[in-house]
Amino acid sequence: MAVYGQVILLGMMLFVIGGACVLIRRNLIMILIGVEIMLNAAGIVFIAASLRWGALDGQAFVIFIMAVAAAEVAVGLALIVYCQGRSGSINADTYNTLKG
Amino acid sequence: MKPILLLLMLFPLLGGLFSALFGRRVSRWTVERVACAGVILSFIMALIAFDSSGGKHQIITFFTWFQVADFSVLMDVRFDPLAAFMALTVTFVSSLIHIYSVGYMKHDEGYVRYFCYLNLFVFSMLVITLADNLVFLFLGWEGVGFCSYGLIGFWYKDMKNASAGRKAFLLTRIGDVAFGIAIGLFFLIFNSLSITYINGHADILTPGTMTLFGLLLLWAAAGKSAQLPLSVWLPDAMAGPTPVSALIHAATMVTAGVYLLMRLFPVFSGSATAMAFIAVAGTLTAFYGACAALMQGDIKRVLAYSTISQLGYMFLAVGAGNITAGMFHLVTHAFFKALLFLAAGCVIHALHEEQNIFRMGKKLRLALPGVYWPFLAGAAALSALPPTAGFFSKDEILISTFLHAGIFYKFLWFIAILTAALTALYTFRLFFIVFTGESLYYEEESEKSVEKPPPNMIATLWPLGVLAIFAGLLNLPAGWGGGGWLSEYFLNIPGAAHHGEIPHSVENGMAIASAVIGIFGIICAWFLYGPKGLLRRPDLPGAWGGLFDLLREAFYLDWLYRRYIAWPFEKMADILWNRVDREGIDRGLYSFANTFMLFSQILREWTSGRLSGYLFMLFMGLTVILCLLAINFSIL
Amino acid sequence: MQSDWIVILPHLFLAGGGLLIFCIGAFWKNRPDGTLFITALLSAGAAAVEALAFSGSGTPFAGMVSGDSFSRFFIALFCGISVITLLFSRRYALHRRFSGDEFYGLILFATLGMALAAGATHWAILFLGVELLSISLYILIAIHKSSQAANEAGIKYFIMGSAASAILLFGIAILYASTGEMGIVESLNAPDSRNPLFLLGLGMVITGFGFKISLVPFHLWTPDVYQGAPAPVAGFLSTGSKIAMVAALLRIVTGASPPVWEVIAPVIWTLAALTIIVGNLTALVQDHIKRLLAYSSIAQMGYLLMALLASRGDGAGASAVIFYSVIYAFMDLGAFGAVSLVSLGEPMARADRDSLTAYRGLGYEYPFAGALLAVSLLSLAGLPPTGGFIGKFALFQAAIGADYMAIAVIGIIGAIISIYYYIKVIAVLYMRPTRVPTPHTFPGFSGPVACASIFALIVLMGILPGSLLEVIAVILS
Amino acid sequence: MIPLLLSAIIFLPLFGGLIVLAFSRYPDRCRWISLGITGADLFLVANLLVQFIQNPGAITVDLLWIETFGIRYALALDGISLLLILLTAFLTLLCVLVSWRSITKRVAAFHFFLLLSQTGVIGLFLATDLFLFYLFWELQVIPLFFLIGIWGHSDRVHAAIKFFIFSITGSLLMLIALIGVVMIHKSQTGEVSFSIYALNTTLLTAKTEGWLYAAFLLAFAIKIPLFPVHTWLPDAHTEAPTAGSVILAGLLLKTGMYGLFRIGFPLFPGAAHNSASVLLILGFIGLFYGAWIALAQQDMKRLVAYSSISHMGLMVIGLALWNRYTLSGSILQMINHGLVTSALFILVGMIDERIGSRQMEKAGGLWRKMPLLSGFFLLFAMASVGLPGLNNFVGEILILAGAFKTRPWVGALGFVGIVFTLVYTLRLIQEVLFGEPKTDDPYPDLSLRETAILGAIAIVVIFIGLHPDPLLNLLEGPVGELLGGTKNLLTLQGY
Repeated sequence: MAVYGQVILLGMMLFVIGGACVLIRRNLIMILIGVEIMLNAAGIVFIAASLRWGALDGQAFVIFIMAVAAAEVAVGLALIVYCQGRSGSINADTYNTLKG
Repeated sequence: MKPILLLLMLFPLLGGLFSALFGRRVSRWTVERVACAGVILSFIMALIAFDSSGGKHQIITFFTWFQVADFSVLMDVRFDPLAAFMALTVTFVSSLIHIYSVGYMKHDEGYVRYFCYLNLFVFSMLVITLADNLVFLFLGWEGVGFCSYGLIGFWYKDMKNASAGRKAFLLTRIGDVAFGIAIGLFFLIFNSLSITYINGHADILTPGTMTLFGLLLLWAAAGKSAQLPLSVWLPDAMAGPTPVSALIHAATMVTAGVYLLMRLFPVFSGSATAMAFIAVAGTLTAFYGACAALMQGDIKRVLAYSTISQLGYMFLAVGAGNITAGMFHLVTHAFFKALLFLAAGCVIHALHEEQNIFRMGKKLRLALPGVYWPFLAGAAALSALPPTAGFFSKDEILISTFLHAGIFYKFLWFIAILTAALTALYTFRLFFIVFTGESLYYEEESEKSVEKPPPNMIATLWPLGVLAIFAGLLNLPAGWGGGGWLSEYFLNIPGAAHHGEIPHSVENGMAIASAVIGIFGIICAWFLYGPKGLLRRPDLPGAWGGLFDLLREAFYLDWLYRRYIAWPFEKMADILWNRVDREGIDRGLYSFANTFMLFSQILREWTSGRLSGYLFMLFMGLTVILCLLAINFSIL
Repeated sequence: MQSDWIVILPHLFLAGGGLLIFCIGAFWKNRPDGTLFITALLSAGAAAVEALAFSGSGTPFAGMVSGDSFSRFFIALFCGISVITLLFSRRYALHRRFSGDEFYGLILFATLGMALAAGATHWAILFLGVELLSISLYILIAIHKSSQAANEAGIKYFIMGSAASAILLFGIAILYASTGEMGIVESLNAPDSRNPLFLLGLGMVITGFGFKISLVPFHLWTPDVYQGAPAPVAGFLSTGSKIAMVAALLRIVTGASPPVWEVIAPVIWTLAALTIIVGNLTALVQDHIKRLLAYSSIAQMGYLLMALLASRGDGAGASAVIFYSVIYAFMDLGAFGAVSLVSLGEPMARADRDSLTAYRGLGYEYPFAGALLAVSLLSLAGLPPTGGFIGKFALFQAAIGADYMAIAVIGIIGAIISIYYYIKVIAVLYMRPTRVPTPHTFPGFSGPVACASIFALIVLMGILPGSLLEVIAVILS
Repeated sequence: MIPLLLSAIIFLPLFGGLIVLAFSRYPDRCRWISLGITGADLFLVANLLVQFIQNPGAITVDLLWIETFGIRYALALDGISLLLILLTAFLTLLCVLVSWRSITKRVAAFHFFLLLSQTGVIGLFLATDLFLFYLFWELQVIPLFFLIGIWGHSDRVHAAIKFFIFSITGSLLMLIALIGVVMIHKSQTGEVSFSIYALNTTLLTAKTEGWLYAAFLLAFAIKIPLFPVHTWLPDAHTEAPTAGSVILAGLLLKTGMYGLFRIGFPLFPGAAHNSASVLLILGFIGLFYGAWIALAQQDMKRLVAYSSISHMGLMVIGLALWNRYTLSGSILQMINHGLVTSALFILVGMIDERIGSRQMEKAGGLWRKMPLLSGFFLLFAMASVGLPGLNNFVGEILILAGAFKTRPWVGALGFVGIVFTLVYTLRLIQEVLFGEPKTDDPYPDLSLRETAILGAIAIVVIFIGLHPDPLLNLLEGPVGELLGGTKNLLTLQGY
């Protein structure tokens, strides 16, 4: 088992942790953080993979991911803040007027 | 020949069409004249055709109606002595009835409809009479049913009349089913629908098939000719105007059944079973009709049951294998029954639509001698008093039955002669109650004066009266010095086999027996129903009341129909509609559709609106997909 | 090198147009009314013309973006979608006061995202395209700030979308880790493709795609978001973003090696069947038109997936998928467009006219928008003489031709179920008594133009689909 | 020239309909234009008839339509199609006349849908490409859905949706089967073709054939309609406007029959052969069940609707027997039933316009007030019960007598059916025409327009009743081909 295997494992664990955070938490901010963790887990896997294949494109991808994540967080936070301002809640499940 | 026959059939049709299309635009006078002219011209054509044919058989095709491969339906006629004779009778009696109708319907608003139907009726009957192709014959056969429907229910404002028409149409159509099946079988077996062809090749039929045909045709004829068990429509058919009753009972409609049997005689004559069935049906009906006629209080119903009874005799004649006798009786019956009905019509007319015989009496005899005498002639003929026409024709039937092989036929003969006595009894019961003694209802006497019917009504009675008495000359037995003209004339009719010499002893004995029996019946009638008769009352007291009701209601046959056929049929319709169609099938389909709605409601809950649930499903879905992949992977 | 730039010229037009709009919005305060709108239209139009007119060769930028006719066709389609969305939203946005630079700019950026996703031959480009599209849509959905529902929809789509993106991304990472290839097709053809790690990645990628095209069981967000989003945006979302993903999926399906396909096919089969059944069934009881359309679009994706199954082989399936995508784009845009047209005059200009009871007799109140809605629905239901009929026919023919009889039967049963809810809406439009009519608002010119062109396209595709089919045959060859 | 004529006949109503839509503000112009269009179409069909008689032989059109799918715009005209499109053109013309006064709302749209349905039905009767057939098959449903749903009576929406769902259920399953056949054909010959002639050479295993045929049969059975998928019909008829009922009874039901013998039997001869008994039983159930239920009706339209089910049952029997006589009879009966039932629906519509109700208990004694209308009523009722001399008789006797050639018991039982028919018809006549009038309101008798409508039908009814030979001659060739075609295939398959 090469190093990359352990790093991938780390990435998976991080992904699971992020996923669990998304699943379990009701707070919008925390869910967002969970998503970020998942994205970063992917980044780690990319790094491990580029380690395995000896190619740089995986690592390059990580930079893209960072940019994307930043954009996403910016938009997301703006949305959440706006919503919180309107309805006074950042509990995900209070947003349930649309259903059925 | 062809144009004559064509005109013979077309005249009434054109008359009917004229009334239908233009009747409302022209004067009443025109409509009446056109209608009468249609039938009278037809009668003249029939005379010419009769004269020029000279007893030969002719088959003339007018044109092809339709044709699919060998299923070819032609509009063609077979003009043979049987048809010629029948056509003469039909047109002659119908002509008189038309003329009579002009007077009878003088004040009725619906005269256009009336004459239209009447003409079409005659046309349809002529089609039955002449047609060679069975489907063409069926055209007339159904046409008669339809016209009778219209005429019986002519005064449609009263639902009872309309229902009577409906009943007639329905019951005759139940008979038509058998006719239809017979047509189908003929087509199957012979690949032809021509009566001539079928009769000519009837020898290829096995006895079993012949029996089948016999029964089918019997059933068909029973519908039209009101034989048991399809007889119930005829008494109700009295709902129509009286000339219509005369037309239906005398010359047209009801004789169609018998005529059909005679026309297709070779098809079943080889089967003793079929013949026996026909004979039995005839005999039973004759007896049944006579019994029922005995207790009726309505002048037309008496005559109606008498018609049923007399038609039974004709069936018996066919069943006994003597269609000449059958035809003979058909013709004489046409004369005297038309006469009786028309006379009854005069009576009814004179008393302002009064049909209850117990409201009549000797005032009628005094006021209407012109009706009284013809009626008496008709009654005598119906009672088969010698030497009226009815005597000879009925006698011939009795002789044939008596001489027919088998003890069974002797038994039928016995019932037939018993019925003859009953016939005389009910006929003269009617005659005595209507024309002698006092009316049972005095209080209304003053209100109703007797109105003299128009002369053209009375006038038509006389020729019929003469014929009722002298038509026997047509086929006077040898013993009476006659040459049996009709028998000679019918010699070549398929199936009308000559019956060999009739022993003189039988002939004479039979004549004496019927004469005695007839006279005996009349004497009984005098004592029971004469001016001072014992039973001259509309009902009977005590224990006899039940019997009286039984006879008056004609053995409750009508009630049985209603109770066991009509009512369940309607009930079943209701059940099928409400229980099966609506609540069963339709609702079943709806509940099937509603299960989808139910699923939909359940699935709707899935979209709960809660983000956590959605996220959960996202990961659930991921898990499921991974599991699926894993399973695939491990299987492959 | 020069041809590389020609290939991405349409993308540049879109990106440039978007940037230009932002600049105008930021710096030209007293611009004439409609400048942004015109700019957006021109950019999208130019991109479409560019995509159709010029043919680049090969795959530029180290094989990351495809310049083949397939992707150019889709670019043109996406530009068409965005043009129609722009036309429908012109008045709508004015009335609801979100007609600023961000709206028009983001539409163009979203279109660019679609173009990238559909044309990507490299996972990175695919991911970037998807993210560009998604992030633009997060904002577009919530752009109507005074609407509570739009906010909620935005939040829901954002949370779900970002989680799904993360899953997709992680899947890509795993795929890369197991195969070492970043090219989409290459990674699915790697010799060592049958190990658990690979399958894990594959599953996650499928999940990511499944979310984006809202397959059951990842469909739950769809009705909520469509209902909350402004109608033109919902139309844009339901057509453009889904078709982009379908196009990408088509590449994956046709590009995957047979052993990989054997593993994927049952999954797609199951998803398709589930999607058809659940989508159609749930739509039955909907009484809000946008939710109904949402479920309908879910079911439509099921049909597309069904034909995707059949798109390996003689090309009948791929052709059917592309053909139906085009038709679907127009009819769904038509339906949502009609909703936006009739919602113009809604009081307060907050929500859309949504409840079915508000559509009673609407066909007479708004003859043209009503007719558009009716025709779109008939087309979605797959009835002649509309393009939807030919499209459905092509889908089923492809499925049956490739021996997927069972799913075809499921599909037909779904179609039968679907008839009910489509017809129900049409009955409401034309056969129920009219409610009190609302005052008409001037619809402008853009809406009717879009209305007429969609109407014409749907009917034309129903009667003479031949030319489009030939074009598709060319791009597939 | 003639091929062009075929297309013109199909699409003239469609274009006419679009023109009518353009005049939606002027109801009267809409009526006149549609009258002109339908009249012109009838004229074209008559023209075609003349040319066809002078120069018999199949007239075909065959153009490539959608190349990718091998779909062709293929039409063929033979005697059967000719008669049916003649009926279609005739009835649509009458529909326009019938609706002259009774349709006052949204007149343009009404005529548009009417004309659209004409295009659909005529196209269906001419198409020989299965795809084209299917296209028209579905196309005819849509206008009728609107006709019922918009211009119908009180419960119209429900009835319209029910009608639509039933129709589409069948046709979508048929679509699957249709594609299935084409694909099997493709796998055998390598060529994609929707032509009926090409497809009926496809070799199918018995099981596949059975399934495919079942799907087709279901679609046709729903249209015909056969028991137990008939329940949409009474509702649709009851709620439809008169013109809708006429289209429905006169034309739409016929398309089911047409599909069955034009496509179902030739394409799947083996399965059709095996299904004959089932069809016979269903036909008989329809015949008796429809007639029986008709007796229990209070609503005149519903009664006539159930009578349609009954009559169609007999036609299906004729079809299932599949011999020269019964087939000719069935096809002729399609025409007859189209005429007579339409006439009855028109009459019920006229009565409804006058007394404001279709309930029999509200009618009664109409003969006295409207003798002309009543005369027509009686005439058509009698035609409906198969009185000889009127058209239905010819068809019925051909079916029933022909039945004896194949299965005598069928013929025998069929004759019993005519009594059932008579029972409810006489009840209808009696309740409506006879008895005392229920009110003293004077009702106007038929106007000139109404007389013309009914008179035109009556003339045809009597003409066919007395001289059906020209029609039967037209049918002779095609019927022979149908029989011969399936016979060959059956021998090929070893039946």
